[in-house]
Amino acid sequence: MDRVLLLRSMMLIRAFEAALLRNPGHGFQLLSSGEEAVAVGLCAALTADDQLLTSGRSIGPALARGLDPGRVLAELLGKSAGPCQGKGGRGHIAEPSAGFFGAHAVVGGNLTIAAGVALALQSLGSKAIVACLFGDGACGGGALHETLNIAALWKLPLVLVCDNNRYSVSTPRAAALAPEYLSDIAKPFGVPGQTVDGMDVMAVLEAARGFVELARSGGGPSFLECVSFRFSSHSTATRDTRTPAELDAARSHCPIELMAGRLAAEGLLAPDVRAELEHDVAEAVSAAASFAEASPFPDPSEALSDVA
Amino acid sequence: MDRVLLLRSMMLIRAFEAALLRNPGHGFQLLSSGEEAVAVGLCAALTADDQLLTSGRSIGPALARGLDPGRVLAELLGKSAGPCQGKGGRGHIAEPSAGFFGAHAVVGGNLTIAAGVALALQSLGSKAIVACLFGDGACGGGALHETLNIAALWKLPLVLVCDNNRYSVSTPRAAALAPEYLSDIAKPFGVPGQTVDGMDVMAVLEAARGFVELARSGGGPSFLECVSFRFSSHSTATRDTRTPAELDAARSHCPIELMAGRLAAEGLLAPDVRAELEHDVAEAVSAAASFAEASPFPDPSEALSDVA
Amino acid sequence: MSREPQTRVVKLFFREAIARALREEMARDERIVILGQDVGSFGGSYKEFLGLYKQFGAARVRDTPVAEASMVGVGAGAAAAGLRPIVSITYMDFLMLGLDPLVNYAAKARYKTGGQLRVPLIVKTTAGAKGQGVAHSQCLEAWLMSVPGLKVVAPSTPADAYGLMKSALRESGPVVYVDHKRLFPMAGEMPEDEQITPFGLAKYLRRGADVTIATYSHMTQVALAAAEALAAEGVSCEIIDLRSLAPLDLATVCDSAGRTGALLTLEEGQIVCGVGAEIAFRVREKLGGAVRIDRVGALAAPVSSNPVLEAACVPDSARVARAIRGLLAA
Amino acid sequence: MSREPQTRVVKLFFREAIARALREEMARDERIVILGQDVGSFGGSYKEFLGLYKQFGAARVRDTPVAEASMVGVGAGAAAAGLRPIVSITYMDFLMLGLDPLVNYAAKARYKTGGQLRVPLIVKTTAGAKGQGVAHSQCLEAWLMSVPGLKVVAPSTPADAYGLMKSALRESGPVVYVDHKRLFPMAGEMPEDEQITPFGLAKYLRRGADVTIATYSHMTQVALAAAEALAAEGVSCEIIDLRSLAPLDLATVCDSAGRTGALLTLEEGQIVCGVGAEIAFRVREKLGGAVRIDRVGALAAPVSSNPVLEAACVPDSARVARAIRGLLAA
Ligand SMILES: Cc1ncc(C[n+]2csc(CCOP(=O)(O)OP(=O)(O)O)c2C)c(N)n1
Ligand SMILES: Cc1ncc(C[n+]2csc(CCOP(=O)(O)OP(=O)(O)O)c2C)c(N)n1
Ligand SMILES: [Mg+2]
Ligand SMILES: [Mg+2]
Repeated sequence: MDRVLLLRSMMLIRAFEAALLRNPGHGFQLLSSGEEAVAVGLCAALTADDQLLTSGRSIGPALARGLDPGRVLAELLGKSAGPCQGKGGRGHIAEPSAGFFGAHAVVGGNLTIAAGVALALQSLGSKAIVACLFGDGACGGGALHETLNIAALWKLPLVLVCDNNRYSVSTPRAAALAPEYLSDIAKPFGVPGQTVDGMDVMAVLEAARGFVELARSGGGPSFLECVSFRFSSHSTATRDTRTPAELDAARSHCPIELMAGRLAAEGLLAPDVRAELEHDVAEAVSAAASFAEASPFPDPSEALSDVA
Repeated sequence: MDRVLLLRSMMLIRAFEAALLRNPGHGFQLLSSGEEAVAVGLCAALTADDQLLTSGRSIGPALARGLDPGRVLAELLGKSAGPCQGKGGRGHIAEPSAGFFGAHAVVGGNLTIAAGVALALQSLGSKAIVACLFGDGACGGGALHETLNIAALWKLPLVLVCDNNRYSVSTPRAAALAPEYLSDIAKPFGVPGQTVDGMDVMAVLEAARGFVELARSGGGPSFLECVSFRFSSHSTATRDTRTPAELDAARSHCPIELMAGRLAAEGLLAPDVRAELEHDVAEAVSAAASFAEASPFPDPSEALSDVA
Repeated sequence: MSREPQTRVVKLFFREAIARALREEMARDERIVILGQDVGSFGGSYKEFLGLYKQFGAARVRDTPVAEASMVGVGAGAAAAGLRPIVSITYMDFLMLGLDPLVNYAAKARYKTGGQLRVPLIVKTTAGAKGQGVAHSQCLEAWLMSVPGLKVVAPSTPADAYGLMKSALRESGPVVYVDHKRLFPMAGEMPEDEQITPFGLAKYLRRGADVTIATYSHMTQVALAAAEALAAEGVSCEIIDLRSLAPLDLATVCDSAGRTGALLTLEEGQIVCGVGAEIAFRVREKLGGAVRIDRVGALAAPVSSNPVLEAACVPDSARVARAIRGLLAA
Repeated sequence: MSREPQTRVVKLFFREAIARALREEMARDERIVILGQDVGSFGGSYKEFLGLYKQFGAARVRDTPVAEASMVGVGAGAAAAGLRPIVSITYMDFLMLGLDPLVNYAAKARYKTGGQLRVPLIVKTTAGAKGQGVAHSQCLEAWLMSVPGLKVVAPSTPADAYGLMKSALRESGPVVYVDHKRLFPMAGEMPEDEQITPFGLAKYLRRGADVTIATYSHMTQVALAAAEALAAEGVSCEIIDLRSLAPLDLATVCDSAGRTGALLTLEEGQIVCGVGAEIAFRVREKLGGAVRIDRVGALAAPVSSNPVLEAACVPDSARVARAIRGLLAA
């Protein structure tokens, strides 16, 4: 694993979302800046055949999974060149053939679907496993319980990854969730649970690797909680309720700066390399924008295709 | 607490259900013989103002809560003299004014309702608490998770009591539920959980008392698992799949005989007292039968009353 | 003179017809799995899965917890990823617990992924009233009919239970297959050879000249009884078993109603925004005001387990006959 | 000459009208509590709860986890036990998660207990398409209308949002109150004094002679735009805002349709087994074949967040005008 590539992947997400944010014509979006380490660390633990399912906050995970930024942007803008031909749009982007089974914007709604995908892979004799990424918000819902129970009983190859950014819209996690550690929820089912620093891509990767390996070797499901922080508001259309002090404090723990600092300290990231990466991702983002903008909107008649 | 009364209460349930079983004209019923200690132990820990909610397997709990056997029977038979005027019928009997908020035949469906009742009592400044009785089957469903979380957050005066009779219809608990102890499910939420021998009415009572006291004093919810055994098949219309050996072994741990033996050993239950109790409950059951049979069926026009 | 091939006929109970379809299809297609409460060695609440566990094993016939929401979700996910799951929801009332994965995911996955995913999920459930009370008696077919991307079928005979289940197992998208509690004791004949019932094709159960009854599932029996009673009065009823609600065979209903000039829709569930309301609208759209139309369904009330109240709530042949007399007198 | 009392008028945004109703009723009735995601200090996704948390405190305005199933259940239980809970389900699509407690318990508790319990629960939710995609855009009013024991209302103006919410808070049984995402930016006048909108009473939004449009919620705006366009062609539309779907004010619809001789039902959701199908049936039952009827609703497809596809799916004024031209030409 080239750790500089992990850094680059996080930087790409950050730059991609920043560009999106600067272009309000694109409509509201669910950004994940601040949470890049969770997506990137998890995806680095997956192989090409594995499948990833996510919540509606899916830009970072889609890019981290290696989807083409231009096609991702096209989908977010509702353009035909998106993998879903612009029909899924924000919150529902998917490219199963690329190992991104898809986003689903019903909070907690991806959990049981992910268990089903895992059951299919298991039944079909595949070596692939399923990772399911969801927010702390999903931990108050019953789908998590039902999924943990059935995944444990059937030893499904499923890694449940909670990106605990400590908020569900405006509601602090402590006001919505009684458990001290969300990963504790897995324990009664005999499912291993672990809580890691979600701002540290290496911590996420290491823990994810262990659980992915467990799932792949027939050891069944696991629950990885990554404690992170969302730098922007819930969506670009939602007012933020957090204090500037809280935001400042959190932003000082940037996953990108943490990783960059670490690599620099180890002599693996000379200043010009960092600058080159910045340039690199900026290019990628602007190429994505050109690609997406050049793509047409679907024809209105598409409203009736692929329904049944 | 007069322990002989606990015995009598269990004997009444047994005799009541046996009479029901001997009368197939009454249609299918959900019997609880073998599980009397759970209902009786729990109800002995409640005061008159408390509310009890149950699953569809509600005959034992309704009688243990002190509902009039004649009216209970009338309800089970669909007669107008039932507390629900025969409209609820089996699986839905209720008499909130008597502290029996009601049965609900959707597995797990009573959990969130019970939390709501607890919220109302708490909000209205009542000292009463809510007990919710459900089967092991309900522990695979998400309602339990959501209820535990919200009850813990809001410190609801709610005692969750799982009558774990080890089966959901034909499905053994081990095939449907991953946790080693069902009461463990409460732990991540910081909710105290305990597993007791559900065939021992004193063990149930003692544990229930503690949790009821906790709820009443503002300490919030708790989870009591009572391991029991259902002596008859799932319903009088369902074939039994358990082996005769399993049934025999289980029936040798009869909650009534256990309690009777204990009282006798302590010199509190002379043979004639036991006989008197038998006679007593037989009288009560036959009085109930006369009462219920004398009650008319509702008029067909009742089908449209109390709808909205 | 060429010899006519003999069609051998077998007589099966409803549950046997379902099991036969599943057995044949599971042998043909390894991707078919069954998920549900007590579907394993117990064989299902109505024994409709009997024998399958023994034949195909615990990996393909899976007992599940009482967790309808996740079972529909797991089925949907598994279907999207290459299996053909049949999820058994014992009673249709509990399908409410699984509507989010069914409607918000399974029915929309193909559309929202621009055709990348298909969800060949079958939800098999049982509707209708038979003494089980307010939360075990409902008929929600009309809700499901309204969901783009979902198909809905409901047989009234063992032959169609067999034939529709076989069709369902070859669909590329989600299907809700609806049995009825009161149909399980029924036996019926069908060819020994495979005979598939296509979706979207209604069937004449009885020919008649004066009035068309469009119905499905157990209400076909009620319609037949009403037709008998009316025949004694000289009223000749034509009965159509819709079999498939989505897609709906409007052409057959229109053909018949166009001939008889009168249409009664009959369903066991609520009539408000019901199957009958939809059929009435579409028949009028085709045939104009010439056809008299009425609808019969449950009273606007919950269905009690109480024998008197259940009978009062759900349509019976007397109510159907009354409605037809009213319609013909209008 | 006696002096007329002056009715003072205030102008409020939709969200302010809702908050006003809640504020007044919560001050009047201590049993009213609000449960929902981000309803507390955040004030709700559309700021429709703004200020209530501050005024009434965290015990009466409760933020909840993302757990719609239990929130409806908790609300139902609390209502049955003496509170008057308003459960906010941000988007109607997620009400699917709570249908079991709503339909199987809340709507049936009064009946099944023989009148011992009442469940004065209000589920407040938001329907309709506004760029949020397949799982955030649905309109499920027709499903709910069909449930005995449930009432369903959907305002189209701030005055009715205020008035219907006040009525809802005085009901003795469960009510689903449905807002629409596109109505929140709307401001409107209402009397400064309390004015309650009774359930089951439709309202004329526009008088006309040639055709009746029966609609509700945001589709009233679409109807008004279509009426403007048609007026230029000399077609005079009468528009009825149903306001309440259960109970339904059939009398007003029949009065109007009887006069104009043509009825268009307009809903944003699916037309199959929809609100329009129900209204059409009942109007024909009353008025016979003389009235021409058509219905307009969404295309039979999911609603994409895609701007082109959303616009193509959901009715707009051009589609409504086209349908009316077709109806009048028939
Ligand atoms: C079932 C459901 N309820 C409510 C919503 C509205 N909603 C969208 S995102 C969100 C917050 C979820 O919080 P979390 O799971 O922590 O994810 P985050 O937004 O923090 O990434 C909510 C409540 C939804 N999409 N689905
Ligand atoms: C949501 C739901 N699913 C399925 C059923 C059918 N059902 C009725 S009782 C029962 C068994 C429940 O087992 P358990 O909770 O252990 O209770 P027990 O019957 O053992 O008392 C089932 C599956 C139901 N009533 N509700
Ligand atoms: Mg979060
Ligand atoms: Mg059990």
